[in-house]
Amino acid sequence: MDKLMQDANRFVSDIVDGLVLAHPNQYEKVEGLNVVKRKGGAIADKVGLVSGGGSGHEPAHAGYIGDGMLDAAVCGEVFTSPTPDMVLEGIKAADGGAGVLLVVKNYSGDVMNFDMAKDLAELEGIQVETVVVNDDISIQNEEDRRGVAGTVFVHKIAGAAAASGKSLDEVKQVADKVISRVRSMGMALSPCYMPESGKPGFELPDDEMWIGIGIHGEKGVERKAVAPVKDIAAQLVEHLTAEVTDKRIAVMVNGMGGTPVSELYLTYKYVSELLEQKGYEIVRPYVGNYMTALEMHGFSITLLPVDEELLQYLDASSKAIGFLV
Amino acid sequence: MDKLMQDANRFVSDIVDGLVLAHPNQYEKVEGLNVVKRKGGAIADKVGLVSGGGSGHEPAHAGYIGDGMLDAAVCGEVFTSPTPDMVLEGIKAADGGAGVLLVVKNYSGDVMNFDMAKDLAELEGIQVETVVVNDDISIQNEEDRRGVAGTVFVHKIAGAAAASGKSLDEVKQVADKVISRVRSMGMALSPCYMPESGKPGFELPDDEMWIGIGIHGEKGVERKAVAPVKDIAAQLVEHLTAEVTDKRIAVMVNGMGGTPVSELYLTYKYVSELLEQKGYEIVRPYVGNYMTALEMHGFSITLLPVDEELLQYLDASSKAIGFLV
Amino acid sequence: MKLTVEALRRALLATADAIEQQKDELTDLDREIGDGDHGINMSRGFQGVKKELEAQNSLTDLGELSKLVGMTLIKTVGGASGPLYGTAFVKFATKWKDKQSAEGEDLFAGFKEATEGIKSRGKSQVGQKTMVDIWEPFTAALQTDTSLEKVIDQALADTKAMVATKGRASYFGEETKAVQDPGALSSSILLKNIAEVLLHD
Amino acid sequence: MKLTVEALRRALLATADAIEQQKDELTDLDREIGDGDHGINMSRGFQGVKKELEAQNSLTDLGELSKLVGMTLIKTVGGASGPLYGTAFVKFATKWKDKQSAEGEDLFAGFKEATEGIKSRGKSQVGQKTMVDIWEPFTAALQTDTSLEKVIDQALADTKAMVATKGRASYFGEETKAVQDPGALSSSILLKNIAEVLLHD
Ligand SMILES: Nc1ncnc2c1ncn2[C@@H]1O[C@H](COP(=O)(O)OP(=O)(O)O)[C@@H](O)[C@H]1O
Ligand SMILES: Nc1ncnc2c1ncn2[C@@H]1O[C@H](COP(=O)(O)OP(=O)(O)O)[C@@H](O)[C@H]1O
Ligand SMILES: [Mg+2]
Ligand SMILES: [Mg+2]
Ligand SMILES: [Mg+2]
Ligand SMILES: [Mg+2]
Repeated sequence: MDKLMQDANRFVSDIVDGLVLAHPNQYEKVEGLNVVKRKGGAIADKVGLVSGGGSGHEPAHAGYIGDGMLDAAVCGEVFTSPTPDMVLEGIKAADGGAGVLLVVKNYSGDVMNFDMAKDLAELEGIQVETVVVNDDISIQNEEDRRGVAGTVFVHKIAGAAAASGKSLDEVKQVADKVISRVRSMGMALSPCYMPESGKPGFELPDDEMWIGIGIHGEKGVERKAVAPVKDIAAQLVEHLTAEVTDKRIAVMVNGMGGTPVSELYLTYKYVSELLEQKGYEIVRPYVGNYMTALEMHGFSITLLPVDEELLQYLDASSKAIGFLV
Repeated sequence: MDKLMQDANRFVSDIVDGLVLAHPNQYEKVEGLNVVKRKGGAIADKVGLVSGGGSGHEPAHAGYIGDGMLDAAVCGEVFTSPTPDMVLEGIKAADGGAGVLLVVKNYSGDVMNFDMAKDLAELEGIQVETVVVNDDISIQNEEDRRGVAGTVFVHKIAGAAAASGKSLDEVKQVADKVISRVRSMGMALSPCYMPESGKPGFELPDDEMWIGIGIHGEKGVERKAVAPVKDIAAQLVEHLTAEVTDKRIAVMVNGMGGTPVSELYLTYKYVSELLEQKGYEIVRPYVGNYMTALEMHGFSITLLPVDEELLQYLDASSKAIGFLV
Repeated sequence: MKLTVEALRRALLATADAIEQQKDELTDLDREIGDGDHGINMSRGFQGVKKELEAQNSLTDLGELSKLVGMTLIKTVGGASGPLYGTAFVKFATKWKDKQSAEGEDLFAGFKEATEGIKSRGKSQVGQKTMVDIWEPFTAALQTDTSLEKVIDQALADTKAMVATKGRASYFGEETKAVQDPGALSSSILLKNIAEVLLHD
Repeated sequence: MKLTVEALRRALLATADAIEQQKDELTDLDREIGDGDHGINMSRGFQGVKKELEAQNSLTDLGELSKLVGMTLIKTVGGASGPLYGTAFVKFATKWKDKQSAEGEDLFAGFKEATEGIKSRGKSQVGQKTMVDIWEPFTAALQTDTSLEKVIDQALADTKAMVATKGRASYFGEETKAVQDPGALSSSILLKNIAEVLLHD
């Protein structure tokens, strides 16, 4: 395992501390917890936006805090949903009186812990709504579909809607609109290693890859020989375009954490070619490491059909360090 | 070798194409060459800023093109200085009539090719000045010191000076001021692989690391057992603070390409602690993959003592995708 | 069969030690059909429980003890298993409130409530290859004469052969047939330790 | 010893093939004490030269031929070796302008100018473990009776034993003693092929 770290038991808090130290004017930690909030706290009368989940997805989720995106992020242990008491602190930090929207990815653990936190917050008189992102089409059964990189679009768009003064219902509505449209699929050339056990999520010979991975280091749904990137992209694009039929789209080519941006741009070249050949019009391309799985080497493609409303929110200013606009 | 690529012979042009396709409003390619320029070309009466060198350092150098930073970037083959004819095209693309500053890193190849291009450009009546960055203190002999991540600060500050209307001489002067102050040192946990040969720059057991690496996949100056990141950082900081004695500094913790930002933030925590213990005041922290060596896993630390002039230029607006301010 | 405060405490401490011993095994199973953290999560949780039990050794109420354990698990484990185990113990607490010990119908009612709590929290049912497939037969066996240990072993074997349709393991479909569910294994550890004190005290 | 246009062309084509054959060796040496691209760079350059030579086979002037080769190398190789080899050939061209062939003092003058060109372009001198350590003794030997091939072999051996103080290899200090300089090896390939046509025509 090649990892820059100090102590596996402090892995997550060290990351959170470093992030806050590196952006002292933007981020603040909730005392004693791996919960990050915007410096200065909630904005009065703005709908608060809280996301979170297990750690290891950096810059998600704390890196999406900032004017125009999230208000707080709750950082669980690596690939482990945070506990309800932590989520509750995130909700409190984000609440400016207009209610709080929780952006949850569709994992049993996240759904349960955020639900329990919602109950606790409501006991304290905070209005809370939840949306559950499930953009990963590698899973056949829709109910089991994981939330992956598409979550970043939900953050951005719901964040912009909240910043523009929309009500909790309206923000939830536009988040759900994104969720209903956005689809992703990913692949990995190499695994990531859990900091505590030092073990890889899977063993994979150098000349093989996994198609249909999630963001928790788990293996994918199809293992095959490594191929030129255009062939890989074509397979993912084939699956994605079977579900996304609207032709005017935003595209994200997302790195899994250990993928250099050079390879992501190279990959984007072929992804965009393939999509354009199929008649898609890419109106907003995004290339970078947005929703990662520790140091995993690989990428995912996310397609989001857009209309004027979504475009306007995508283009709205954002000061989040992971998604500066 | 785990690499997302299509064809080793087109590796660089595929990256450049992808970058331009992903930022169509910002970048343009010089027809037929791996030379990138700002969309719409040079800005009249502004000093043009050109950087470049071998590829494999993404987002350097093309990712630093944009209002407030570079005007053109010349992308050689992987770790191979571009040829003079290419550099000449970069100079032409950047020249708005106020002359062009070349930001060159101190490698025999870069220095020679950029020099030859300067001669060619002067034949065409373009005023050209050159600065040579040599911030890597792992090399004892000052004359041989490599240009590494400190180059990004040169781009940013000279770019802001040029954008503010300074003359070629003035821009060169502030670039030289940065060069005289900035110092860097790096380390690697794992090598990078040349796309064509498929071979790593060095072999390194999982439990060892190289201290004092450059940005071309070459081994460092000291090989030792992997240690907790604080110990590694302490060694680099020790060397750096021996040379940088001014206490008010900008700090960059730079990833080598395959380092996830999680580990970079974690590293920054210890770097900043160590520096503060030594009485340094970090007034501007930068954490990210700025000057990379393909998919190498590791990091470098750069220290830049700042004054009001440099701070003002660091904080000036930049639209470059690799350094948005 | 009678569960006293002291016996439950002893079973929990034994579970904490057993989890430490089988931590890697739990994690490795989760690497196969999950995300490789179950041993780490359970260890964090039960070490937390152990610490709480050692700090508060004057509890005499089965309800208070269960609530303390439940809240500790909810606050330390995270993931899917945290809310599930946490809910189970909170449900014990609702049934065993103000009781020094539980036996017969009381004992059964606690486990029934816990198992239902897990199912409703996880929106899951028997046959999906989860911890439910251990809790449900164990609870049923409390009302029969069967050996609790045998029931757990049989349930574990049955669970292993299932195809996962709930939680992260469901992503791997048919492949999961060859691998034990980590949450089933950790549940068997806990329930065997409880069975031990029920049977041998 | 006389260098004709046809002979130089033949030597260059032979060099292009030899570089292909030793490409990996050149790259591997550069991995040891450089950045692992010298074989790749030289291959790109000499394949470019080959293509140009095949496209323009009516050149009858040694100066024109040298200039074409020099410009091709400058435009295709990049790195440190591109400007250095390119400069060498451009310098040949200045001395062999309008000549169909070169021998004696003319031949020597061309190599002298090329070697000086490399040194001044690279701000380097003999003893720094670079290609200069092949070019310089080779050029000197043109004025003596020594076997050119032996001189090259000896120069290669001498170069290997040096500590690098110029170019990327200089980063590795003492360690470079054990490894041949890649640019010295590629220079020996080129100059041996030129020696071959000088000696055996
Ligand atoms: N919805 C559910 N209902 C019942 N049990 C579940 C459910 N989801 C997960 N589990 C159990 O939790 C275990 C995984 O726990 P753990 O690895 O700690 O959490 P996570 O899956 O979030 O990483 C599984 O082996 C399974 O037994
Ligand atoms: N300043 C210099 N003077 C003379 N020769 C040099 C100089 N710098 C490098 N070389 C030669 O160039 C070779 C390296 O070429 P190459 O690997 O193609 O370029 P780069 O070093 O830019 O990667 C070295 O082995 C050495 O012989
Ligand atoms: Mg987990
Ligand atoms: Mg090179
Ligand atoms: Mg798990
Ligand atoms: Mg080289």
